[in-house]
Amino acid sequence: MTGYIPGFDANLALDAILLVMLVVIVAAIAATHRMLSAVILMGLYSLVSAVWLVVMDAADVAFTEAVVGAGVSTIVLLGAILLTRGAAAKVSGRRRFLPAVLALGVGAILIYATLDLPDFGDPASPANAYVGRAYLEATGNDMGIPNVVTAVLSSYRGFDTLGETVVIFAAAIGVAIMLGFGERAMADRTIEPLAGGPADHHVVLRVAAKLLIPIIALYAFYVQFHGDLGPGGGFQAGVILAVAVILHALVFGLKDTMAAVKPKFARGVAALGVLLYAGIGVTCIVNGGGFLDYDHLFPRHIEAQIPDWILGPADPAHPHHWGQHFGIMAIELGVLFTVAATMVTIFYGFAGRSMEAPQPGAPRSGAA
Amino acid sequence: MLLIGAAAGLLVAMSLMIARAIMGPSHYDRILAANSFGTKTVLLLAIIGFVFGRPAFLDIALVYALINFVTTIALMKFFRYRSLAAPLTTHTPKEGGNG
Amino acid sequence: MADALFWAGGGLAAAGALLALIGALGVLRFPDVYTRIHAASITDTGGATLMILGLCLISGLSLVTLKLVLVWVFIMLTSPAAANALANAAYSAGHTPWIGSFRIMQDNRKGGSR
Amino acid sequence: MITFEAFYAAPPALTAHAPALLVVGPLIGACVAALSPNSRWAWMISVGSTIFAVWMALCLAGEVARQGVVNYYMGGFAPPLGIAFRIDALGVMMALLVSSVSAAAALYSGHALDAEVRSSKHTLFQAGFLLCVAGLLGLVSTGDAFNAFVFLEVSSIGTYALIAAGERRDRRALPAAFNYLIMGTIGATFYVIGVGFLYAATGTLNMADIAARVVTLGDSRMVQAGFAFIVVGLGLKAAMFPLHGWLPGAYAHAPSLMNIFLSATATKAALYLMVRFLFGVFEPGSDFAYHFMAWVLGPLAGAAAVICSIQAAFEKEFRRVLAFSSVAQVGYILLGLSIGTTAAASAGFLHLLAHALMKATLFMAVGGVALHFRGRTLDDFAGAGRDAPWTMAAFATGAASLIGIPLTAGFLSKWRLIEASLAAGQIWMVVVIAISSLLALAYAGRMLEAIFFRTAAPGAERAKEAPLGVLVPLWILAGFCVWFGIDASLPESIAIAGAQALMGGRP
Amino acid sequence: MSAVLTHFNYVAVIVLMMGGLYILLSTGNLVRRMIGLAIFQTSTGLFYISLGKVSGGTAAITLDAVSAEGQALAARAGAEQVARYGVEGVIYSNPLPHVLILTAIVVGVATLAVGLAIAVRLREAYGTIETDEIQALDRVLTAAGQVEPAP
Repeated sequence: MTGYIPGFDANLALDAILLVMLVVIVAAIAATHRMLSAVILMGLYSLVSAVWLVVMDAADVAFTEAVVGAGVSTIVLLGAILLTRGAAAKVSGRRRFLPAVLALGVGAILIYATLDLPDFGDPASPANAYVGRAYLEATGNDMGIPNVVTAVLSSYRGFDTLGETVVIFAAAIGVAIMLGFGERAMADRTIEPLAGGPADHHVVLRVAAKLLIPIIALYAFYVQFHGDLGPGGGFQAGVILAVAVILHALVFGLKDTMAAVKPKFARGVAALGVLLYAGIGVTCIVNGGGFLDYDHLFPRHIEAQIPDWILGPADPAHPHHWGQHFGIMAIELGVLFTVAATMVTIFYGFAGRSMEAPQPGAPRSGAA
Repeated sequence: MLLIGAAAGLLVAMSLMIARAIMGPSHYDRILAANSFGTKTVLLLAIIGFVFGRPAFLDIALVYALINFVTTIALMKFFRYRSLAAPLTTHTPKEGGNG
Repeated sequence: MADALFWAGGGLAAAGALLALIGALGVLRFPDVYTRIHAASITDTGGATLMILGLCLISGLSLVTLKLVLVWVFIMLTSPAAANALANAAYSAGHTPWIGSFRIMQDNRKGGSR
Repeated sequence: MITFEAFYAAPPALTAHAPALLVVGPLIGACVAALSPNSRWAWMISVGSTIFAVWMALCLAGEVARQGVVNYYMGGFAPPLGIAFRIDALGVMMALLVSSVSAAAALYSGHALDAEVRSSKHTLFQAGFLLCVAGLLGLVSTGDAFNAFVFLEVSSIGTYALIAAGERRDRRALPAAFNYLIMGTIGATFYVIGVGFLYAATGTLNMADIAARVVTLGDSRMVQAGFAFIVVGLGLKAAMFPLHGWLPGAYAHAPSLMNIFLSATATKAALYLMVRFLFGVFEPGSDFAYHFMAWVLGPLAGAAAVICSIQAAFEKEFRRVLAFSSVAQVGYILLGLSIGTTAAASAGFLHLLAHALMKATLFMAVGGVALHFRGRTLDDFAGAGRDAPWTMAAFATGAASLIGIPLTAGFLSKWRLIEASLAAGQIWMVVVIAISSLLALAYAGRMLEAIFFRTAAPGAERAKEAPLGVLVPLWILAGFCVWFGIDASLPESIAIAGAQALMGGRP
Repeated sequence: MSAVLTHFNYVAVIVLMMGGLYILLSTGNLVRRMIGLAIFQTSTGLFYISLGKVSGGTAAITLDAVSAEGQALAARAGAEQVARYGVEGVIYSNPLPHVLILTAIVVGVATLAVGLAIAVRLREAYGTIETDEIQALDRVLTAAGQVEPAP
C-alpha cells in the first residue's frame, strides 16, 4: 500500500509554507550585498522552488529546476564571481526609491489583474479545462506514452522544444564567443594545484568522486530513457551528464577533464544535437508528413518490419505509434547531446578563464 | 499522520537552516547550511512522494542528492582555492600534482 | 500486517525528522563551524537512515524501495564527503577549532567568524 | 497582387513545406557553420542558407498570393493542440525583408568579419548570426503566442553575444550589450507574463484562438493586464519611444554585420508581433485597445519622431546618429498604426519596409568604409566622399531616402503617411512628420556635408573604397531604395494586402 | 474558502516577481543584476505553474485507475470530482504550463550564462562591474575622443 493519509489537505499547507520560505529567501537576497551569500541563497531558492513544484504536481519542471537551478546556475554564478571579484556596492537610498516604486507598480498591476483570475486549483478554469485537458485525453491515443508532459513537450509542441534546444545552443555560442573554450586556462599556470596547508589532502573527495561519476553518468541515461514513463527527459539527462563532467573537473582538475572531453568535441556535439533534432523533422517531411510529424518518421513498409517484441503485440484500440515512439526518443537524444555539450562548454568557458592582471589605470573594485 | 508530522519537522529544520544561511557568519557556515538544507530537501521530497501517493517521483530526490554534492564541492573550492579549474590533490604541490 | 508496517514506518520517519530537527537546532546554536558541521552531518546521515528505513517499510518491496536505497547510498556517500571537504577547507583557510575552550562555547556571538 | 512565380522556381513539394523550411534552413545552416573547419566555409554556408531562406520566402509569397493565408501545422497537429505557423501578406513581407537583408548582410560579412572579429571566432559568429536569422524568421511566421516567445529569445540570445563581440573595435559594445540583455529579457519576461494572463483567461496559446475567445470575455482584467504586459514587453524589444534606451548603444557599437542586420530587422520583427496582438488579438473585441492606440501609442510615437531626431542631430558619432534616427523612424511607423485605418496602417508598413532598406544601406556603407579605417565621428569622415566615391554615393542614396527626397522609397512612404493622417483628420501628425523631416534633413545633412564638402584634415587617416564584395550587396540595397521610390507598386501592394489582412476590411 | 486563500498563490508569486525586479533595478552590480533577473524569470514560471494546478490532481504522468495508487488518488479527490474532471478515473494537473515553463527555465539559464559571460568580459575591459563606474569611465574616454577596443 502507499502511505496516503486522507482527510488533510497537506497540499495547501505545504504550498503556503514553501511560498513563504521563498519570499523570505528573496528578501534576504535583496538585503545582502555579499555576492557569495546571494549565490548560496539562490541555490536555496532553487531547492525550495523545486519542492514547491513537486507539490504543484509539476514533477518534470521540478526535476529541471533541481538540475539547473541548484546545479548549473550556482556553478556558473560562482565562476562569474570568481572572474569579477566584486562585492556589490551598497545601494544608496536615492537609487532604491525608483526601483521600489517601479517594482511596486508592476506588482500592483499584477495583483489587480489576479483578482479576476479563477480560483487557485479550479479544475474548471479555462486554462485547465480547454487545451490542457485535451492533451490529457488525447495523449494515450496519439502517442501511447504515460508521461503527458513528455508527449506535449516533444510531439505536440515539439517545435517549441526545437526552439529551446536552439536557445541552449545559442548560449553555448555566446559564451564561447565571449570567453572562449578555456584555452587560456590550458596555457596558464594558475591551473596548477594551488599551494595548500597540511590539510589539503582530499583523499576522501577523490575516492567519492571516482565512485560517483560513473553512477551519475549511468543515472543520466536512466533519466534519458525513462522520460516517457516518469519525470525526466533529454534536457534533465543532459544536465546530469554535464554535472558528471563538471564534478570530474572540480575534483581532478580542468586540464584532465579537457583532455578527456575536448572543448572542440563538446562544441561539435552541441551542433550535432540540434542537427539531429532538425534532421528528424526534415526526415518526416521527406517521408510525406509535416515538419516533426513523427507519424511519418518511418515509411509504412519499414514500420511493418519492426518486430513485435519491442513494445508487445499490436492492439487495435491502441496502435503502436512506432513513429511517435522513435521520434520522441530521437529528438530527446538530440536535446541530450546539445544540452550536455552546452553545459560543459559553458563550464569550460567560465572555469577556464583565469583572472587577468588588472589594467593599468583602471579602478579596481574591492576584493570579495 | 506520522508522515505529515515528519514532513513538518523537516520543514522546521529547513527554516532553521535558512536562518543559518542568512546569518552566516562565515561563508563556511553558509555552505554548511546549504548542504544540510539540500539533504533535508531530499528527504522531504521522498516523504512528499508518499504523502501525495506518487512515490515514483523519488527520481527527483535522487538527482538532488547528487547535485547537492557537486554544488557543495564547487562552493568549497571557490572559498578555499579561488578557482574552479585547479585539481584537488592528495599531495602537497612540491611532490608534484596530478594535473 | 501492512497497517503495522505503515505505522512502524511512519514512526521511524518521524523519529528521523526529529533527529533532523535536533540537528538543525544544533546548527543554529553551536558556536563555530566545526561543531556545526558535526551537528549537521551526524543528524543528516542518522536522520536520513531512519527516515528512509521507515519509508522502505511503508513502500514494501518494489522499485520504489530500490530507489530509496539508492537515495540512502547517495546521501551516505555525499554527505560525509561534503562535510569532510568543508571542514578541511575551513581548517586550511585558518579557522581554528574552538573545542576545548569551554569559556568560548558560551560566547555565541563571536562564534566562527573570521 | 503580383505573381511571385516570376521570381523563383520550386517543386510543389518544397513549396508546401516552405514555412517550416524557411526557419529550419538557417537553423541547420547554423549548426553546419559551427562545425565547419574555417571561416571561409562558414561564410559560404551563411550565404547559402540565407539565400535559401530568401528562396523559401519567395515560395511563401507565391502561396500567399494564391491562398491569402498560409497555415502550416507543426507535427501535423492542428491548433490549439499543436503549434501552427500562420503567414499572411504582412508576414510574407516581413519574411522577405528579414531573409533578403540577412542575405545581403551575409554577403557583406565575408569582408567585414576579418576586420572586426578575431579569426578564431568567425565560425561561431556566423553560426550565431544564422541563429538570429532563424529566430526572427520564426518570430514573424508563428501563430502561437508562446512559440513567438521562444523565437524571440532564440534571436535575442544570439544577438546579445554578437553585439558584445564588437568589443574588439570599441569596448562600449560590452555595456551596451549587457544593457540590451537586461532590457530585452525584462521585455521578454513581461511578454510571457502577458501571455500567461491571456492563457489564464482563454486556455489556449494559439493567437487566432485567443482572439476568438477574448471577444467573448468583454472587459476582463486578465485581458487588460495581458494587453498591458504584452505591449510593454514587446515595446521594450521594439524600442518604442520611452523604452528605447538600450538601442543606440547596442546598434552603434555592434560589429557592422549585426549592426546592419539588427537595425533593419530586429525591432521591426518585434513591432510586427506587437501589431499582430494589437489588431489581431485585442482590437476586435475591446475598446481599450482602441483607446490605447489613439491616446498612448500615437502621442508617444510623435514624441519619438521629434525627440530622437533632435538627439540624432546633436550626436557626434556616425553610427549613433543613425541609431537614434532608427528610434525616430520607428515612431513614424507607429504613428501610421495608431491612426487605425487601413490606409494609414499600410503606409506604416510601407515605411517599415523603406526604413529597413535605407538603414541597411546606410549602415552597410559606413561599415564598408570603416573596414580599413578607424574613424567613427563626423569629423573623421571628412572628405570620405572623395576617397570612397562609390560607397559614399550609396550612403547618399540612403540618406536621401531617410530625409524623404522624392524618387526615394522614404519619400513615398512619408507621403502616404501624410495622406493617411490628413484623411483621418489628424493634422498634428502632419506637423510632427514635417518637423521630424526637417530634423532629419539637419542630421543627414550634417553627415553628407562632412562626407562630401569637407576635406580631410592633413595627416588624418583616409577612408578607402569598400571592396567589391561589399559594394555589390550595398548597391543592391541602394538600388531597392531607388526602385521603390520610383515604382512602388510591389511593396505597396504587399503593404495594402497586409493591412487589409490585419484590419479585416475596415476603411 | 475565502478569497485570500484562493488567490494566496498568485499574490505570493507576484511578491517574488517584485523582489526579483527590485533586485534587478536597484543594484548597479552586473552579477547581482543577473541574479535579480533570474529570480524574476523563475517566479514568472511559478505563476504559470500556479495556473495549472488542479486541486485533487496529480502529476500528469498517467497511471492506471485500478492500480493501488490510482485508487488512493481517486479516493482522495472524491468520486464526484473524479467523475466530472477526471481523465480515465484520475484527476491530473494541467500539463501545458509545465511544458511551457520547462522551456522558460531553459531560456532563463541560457540568458544567465550569456549575461554573466558578458559581465566577465566587462570586468576585463573596464576593471569593474559597477554600472556607475563603467559609465564614468566611458564618459571620460568619450569626451577625450579616445575609445579603446577591449583587450
